[in-house]
Amino acid sequence: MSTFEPNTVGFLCNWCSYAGADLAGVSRIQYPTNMRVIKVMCSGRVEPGMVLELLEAGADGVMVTGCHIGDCHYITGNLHTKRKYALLQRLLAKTGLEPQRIRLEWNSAAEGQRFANLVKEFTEQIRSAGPTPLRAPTPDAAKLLNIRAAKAAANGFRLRALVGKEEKLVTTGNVYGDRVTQDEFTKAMDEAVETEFQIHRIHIILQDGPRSVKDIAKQLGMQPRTVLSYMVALRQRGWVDVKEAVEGTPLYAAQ
Amino acid sequence: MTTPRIGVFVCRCGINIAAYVDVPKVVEYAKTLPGVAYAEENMYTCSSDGLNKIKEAIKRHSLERVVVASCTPRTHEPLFQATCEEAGVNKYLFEMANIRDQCSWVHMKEPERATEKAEDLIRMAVAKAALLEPGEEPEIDVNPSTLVIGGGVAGMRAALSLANQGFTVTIVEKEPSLGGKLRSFDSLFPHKQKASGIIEPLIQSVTTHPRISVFTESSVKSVHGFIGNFDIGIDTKKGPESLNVGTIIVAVGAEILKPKGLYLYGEDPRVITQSELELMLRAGGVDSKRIVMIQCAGSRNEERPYCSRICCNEAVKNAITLIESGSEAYIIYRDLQTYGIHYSKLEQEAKRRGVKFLKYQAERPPTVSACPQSLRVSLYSPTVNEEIDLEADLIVLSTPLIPISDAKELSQMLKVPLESNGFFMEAHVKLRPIDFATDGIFVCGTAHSPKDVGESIAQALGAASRASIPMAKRRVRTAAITSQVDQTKCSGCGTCIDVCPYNAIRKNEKGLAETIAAVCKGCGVCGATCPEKAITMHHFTDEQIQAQGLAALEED
Amino acid sequence: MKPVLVIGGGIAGIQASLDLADRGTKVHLVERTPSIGGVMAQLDKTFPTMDCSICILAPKMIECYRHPNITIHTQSEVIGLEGNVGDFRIKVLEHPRSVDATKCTGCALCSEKCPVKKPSAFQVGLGQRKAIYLAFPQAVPLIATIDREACLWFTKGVCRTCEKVCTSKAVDYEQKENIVDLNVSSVIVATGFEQYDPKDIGEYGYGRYKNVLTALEFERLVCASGPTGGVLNRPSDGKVSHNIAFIQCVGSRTQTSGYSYCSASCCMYATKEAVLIKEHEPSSHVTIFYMDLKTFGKGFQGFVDRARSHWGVEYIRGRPGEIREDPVTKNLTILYENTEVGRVERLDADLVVLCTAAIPHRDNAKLATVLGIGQDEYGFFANPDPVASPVETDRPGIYSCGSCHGPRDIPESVAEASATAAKAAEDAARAEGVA
Amino acid sequence: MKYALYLGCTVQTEQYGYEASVRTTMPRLGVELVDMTGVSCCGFPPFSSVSELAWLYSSARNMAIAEGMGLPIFALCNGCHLSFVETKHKLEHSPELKAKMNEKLAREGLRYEGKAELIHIFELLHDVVGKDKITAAVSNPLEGLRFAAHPGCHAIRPSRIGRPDDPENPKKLDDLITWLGAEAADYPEKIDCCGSSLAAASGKTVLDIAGEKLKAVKRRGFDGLVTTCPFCFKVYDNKQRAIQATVGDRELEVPVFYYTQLLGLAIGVDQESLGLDLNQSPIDPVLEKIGGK
Repeated sequence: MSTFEPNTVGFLCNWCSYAGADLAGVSRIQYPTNMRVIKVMCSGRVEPGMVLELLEAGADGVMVTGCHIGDCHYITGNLHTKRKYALLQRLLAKTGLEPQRIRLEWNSAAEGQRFANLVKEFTEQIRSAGPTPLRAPTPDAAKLLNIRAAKAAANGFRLRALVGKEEKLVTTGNVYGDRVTQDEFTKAMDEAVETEFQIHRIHIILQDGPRSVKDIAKQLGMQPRTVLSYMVALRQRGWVDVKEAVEGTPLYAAQ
Repeated sequence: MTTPRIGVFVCRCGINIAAYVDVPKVVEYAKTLPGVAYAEENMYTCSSDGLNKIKEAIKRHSLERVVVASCTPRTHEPLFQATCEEAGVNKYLFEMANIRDQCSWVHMKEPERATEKAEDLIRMAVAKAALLEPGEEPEIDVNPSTLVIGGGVAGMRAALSLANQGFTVTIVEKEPSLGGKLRSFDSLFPHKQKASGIIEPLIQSVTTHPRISVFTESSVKSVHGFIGNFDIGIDTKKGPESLNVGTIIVAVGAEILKPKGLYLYGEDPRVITQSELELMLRAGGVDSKRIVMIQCAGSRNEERPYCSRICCNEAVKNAITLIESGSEAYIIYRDLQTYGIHYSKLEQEAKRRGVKFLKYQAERPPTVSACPQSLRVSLYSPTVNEEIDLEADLIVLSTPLIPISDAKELSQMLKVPLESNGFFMEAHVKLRPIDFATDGIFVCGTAHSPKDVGESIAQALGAASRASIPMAKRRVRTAAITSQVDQTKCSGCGTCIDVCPYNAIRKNEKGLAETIAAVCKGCGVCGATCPEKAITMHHFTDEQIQAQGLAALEED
Repeated sequence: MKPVLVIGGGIAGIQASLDLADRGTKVHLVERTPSIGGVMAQLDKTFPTMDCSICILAPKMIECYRHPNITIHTQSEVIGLEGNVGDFRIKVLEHPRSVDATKCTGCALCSEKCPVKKPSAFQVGLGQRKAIYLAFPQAVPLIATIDREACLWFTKGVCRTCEKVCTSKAVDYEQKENIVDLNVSSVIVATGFEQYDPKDIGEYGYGRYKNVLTALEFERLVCASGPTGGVLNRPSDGKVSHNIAFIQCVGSRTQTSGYSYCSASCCMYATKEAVLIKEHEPSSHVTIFYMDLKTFGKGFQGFVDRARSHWGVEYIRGRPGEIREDPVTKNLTILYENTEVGRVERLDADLVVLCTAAIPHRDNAKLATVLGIGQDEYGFFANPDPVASPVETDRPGIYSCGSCHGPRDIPESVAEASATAAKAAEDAARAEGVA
Repeated sequence: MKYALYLGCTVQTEQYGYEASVRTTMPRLGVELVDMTGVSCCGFPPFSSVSELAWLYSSARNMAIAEGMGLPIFALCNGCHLSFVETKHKLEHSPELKAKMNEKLAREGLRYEGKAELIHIFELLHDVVGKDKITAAVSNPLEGLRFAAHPGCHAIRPSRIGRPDDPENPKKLDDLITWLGAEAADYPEKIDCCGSSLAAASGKTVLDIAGEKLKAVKRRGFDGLVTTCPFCFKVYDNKQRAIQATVGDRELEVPVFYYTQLLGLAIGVDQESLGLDLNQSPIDPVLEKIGGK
């Protein structure tokens, strides 16, 4: 275990977190070397898809840090970070990867010690989670499929639109002025995440060649019924279509 | 496309980096990275000698991208960028790897791993550099003229200062005459100057100033555009007018609460507000023997949870005036807001002259009852721990300033926010008290929050200074770190407009989103949010971030 | 167009400089200490938004330093002024840093090796710095300076360690003081305030009792970049304090020892510090003794209401008469009359914080003489007409902003700073002949 | 070192122990005490609420007598000393008042110039006699004993008109105790009032207040309480039984001494001539410890 050195990536916002990391340096506060930092202007720039991408590519863990709520240099940027991170957590939960492989923290420009502690903690957290199952050359196929599906879902229109509209929907309301409660929204979100995740799983599978609903159901451990309903959605989106019919069973393939 | 020629400069920073990171090894490693055409080390890259070496290398090795691995970009990026520009490389083709503050200084005990990390950081920087694009810093012309909404003391003072600085100013005032709330004041605390002594000369110089035009009995009906170039529609008594200005100052002031039903106000003529007392004093005084003033009448409560700042001082000032004219004055208060030097003195003077102060508790406010020949105020005084009854001939309620009735309408027109109490909300409570988050629009006076005349004037002058900045330069220039909407992908859903805190994105005539580059602050939230992924965040593109991340994970 | 002189590198001076520089006016910013930033750089958070102070200030400090139109003179003072508005001739005395600013990289290796320890002014004496030192980690400019009174080389003619360890050869013991002549159109005074020293109020035992601190000392104690890394280790025994009391109006609103005026910001910064304690440790018991709760600023009342209802900060109306220390435990007992119930009570505390008056800076008299401007009865710079001309001194072309002319909070100082910039811009325009 | 000894009423009528110990110890430290003739009550500051003039007159009169003797007044009692200091202060700042006084004094052939120096026992022992003389005189150091110093309010307040010690952090009596070889530790209740000035208003309150202090002194493990004020002594020592009754604690026993009594013991004066048998608090345990040596 101790021989395992986690490869982690940290997204730091320019104004507070990155400055806090610099302060740790100026104050010579020592911390583990495991994290590689990517500077963004605002933590709100970080998309769930970006994080999932890194996990897919074999990162053992990814941390996102921004200004404390209320301190955001861009006034409300980190509020968006929060919402996007919530989606990221939902999707990661679907993939079967350990939830502790990602972490969101706020760190101010005055918190050098705290930043060092965060890196220490996070490194230990990942160390105990163990190496990612997705590391090449022998990644866990099922989990790899899941993380790809999750990434595709995160980058897809539906989930991005939902997260983007969350604030407006639960505060001022939509263009027709009808508001939804946070709970209603959460329900809608859960539902959407599940659908998008499954749809993309199926879509990815079909990209490797035509399959019947039954086969897919077997491979994904789902009810054929459910698969079929997703298939309908996939066809509506024009992502898949019936390739051929073998003994009456239609085989579907990605367009 | 062929990867551009990249130059890498690794700084030893004396021993700050070199003592913990094997710099020569790192340089050798850098040379092996894709696209790196040249790499060298410097003792101090930020020294003039170091900077010259960068410029020479750019020329000698015809470098198209520059990576410096040294300290933090937060302090040194501008210096290196300037150097690149001098050597003909656009500043946005420069990238830094922070191998001191975030590497050598924090891994002093693990030189090998620090060296590895430095190599990784440089690999990441190089990967990003390969994808960097030159940036043109957007500039827009600024019309050197200002619209001041509101012709009270704040608006007039702001207008006058800007006009004196050489800018043209238009004041739009609802009322038939300039002067605002101050018209209804008798004298002003702390020094009891006559209010008229302040406004009349001000009105004089404003109305006679060659660069100021005034529209009274007029109101702003429409606002379009952005900093430097706002199109304004006004309704004047002579019909609609339109003008174009570079900046806008909101100085609409506030209104004074008339507390219907509170302490018999509106039911008994002997219960009046502080501002009504001002009018009486202006008209020559009152003949009541005993006057009782009640503070926080309608403020610091559930409905209006704010302190109106000026009421205590106004009450104390008026109480002194009344005592001078032989009346007896009581002030019933919760917390006396006589802050700072002048108001502390005013409070002491009042106590010396025999104004009587009685504290009451929010939980147990006083009650007022009418008797045929006088009024009775009953209150519980915690100080003496008793119920006290006071006979009064006149009761004066110190009521708060409240937002103007059409604040909401105006805020929507200007696309600037109001805070929970309905006053205009500045960009940052501490460090940007006069700016709105939206460039080119500023606030001053009681439109922002209750404040006294001196404070309003200070803020007005401040607004004049803030507004003068873009106008003095005639143009606004911002970093090229801005977002850009791909018109072919945009579906016009407007999500980006919702999330942008600076109103930097607008819908164009095609109903599609469009970034106003000069107003964009480059946070990238819109890019991260756009459902269609139609927005490119320059200098922090998806591809650049992805490249950095994947480079971080490369095994070597 | 002539430049403008700004005296004082706190938040007010910084804002005035940036406003003018951004509109294209050259600015000379004169600061008496080795770094700009002023008191705000020492604060942990700011009320009522609880913004991290240095987070929002540092970018402005760096912007100032990098701005092509701003020249910063640190460790400097204005020693001469002649002429009139539009044409002031100024003499600025630059004290030697003994470090070559063009060479120093701020790596702080020198102070690491320097053998001499001195109480750090930035940590209000709670922490230490060396004889050669950086004012604080985010100092601007980030250049070391030698305290010649402390340095062994200057006092005893030995050591020179810093010179040996400095790899960029920046140490220069020979550096002389330097006088700069400036010709400016206007002068902006933003020299700030200082804190009343509560030693004179014997009954509170400040200086006698280790666990009685001033609010500024506490600010460092609670700050993540402070001497204890933000942990409330009290001075006497390093124990973490859970029972803390704040006393308002220490040296203010008094007719006896101290100043008679209200310092305007204490009620709020006490509330802020109280909330900080609760954020660190919600189970802590925090009490604020006040006379009148001054909640007159934007968002103040809401902030206090929240401190009370959400954080459970206790407010007691009463001015304590005495603080006592247990000789063994060093715990404190506060004796006071609770004027909300008219009863004499006592309260035990691990730590007591004195919210002291904001008073005129000791150098005001000297500067007033040099600039030929007036002071008020307390020693603040005077504004003859605070209502109509809130930032004008009694000498045309010289303006004052921030807490150098009376107690102010940050937003008021910032607004006034911009106001002085506008006045200076008007002067310049007049000089340019813009009628 | 020659002083006009002003005893005042309380000492002469009931606090003989103080007088005795002063008369026997001072000369051994080279302090010569000359008795005053024709003196009256100091005027007693609270009396000013009845007639300020009468109060000022009594004080001025006594000071005038001392002036006549050409000696500084050494007033044993905190109250008397304060009364003189306050009167002197008032007359200094009001020529009219001074004239009025002299007009009245003239009828007795007296004149008040304001030249009379006033000295408090703290000043005399701590500042004039001083550490060296006292430590040198100590033949029987009071080692192993820990005393709570009680300077008494009037020795330190009102501070603005000049009192012998710091109002918030008085130290002189502590020094004096340590110079005798004993220990004097700081304690929070040190400057608490004995309550005696409330005697007229509410006897019980006096006992409650005094009781709190004695409890603290006992709780903090002192061997006894030391003072130089007859009023304070009267409460803590003479009324100690009453205090026990009021606070309902028969065990509340605290030996109380005049400083000059301890001084005497330390420099080898025999116990009888120090009036120790007049102390009503249980001082024997302490005496045993001392006598032991």
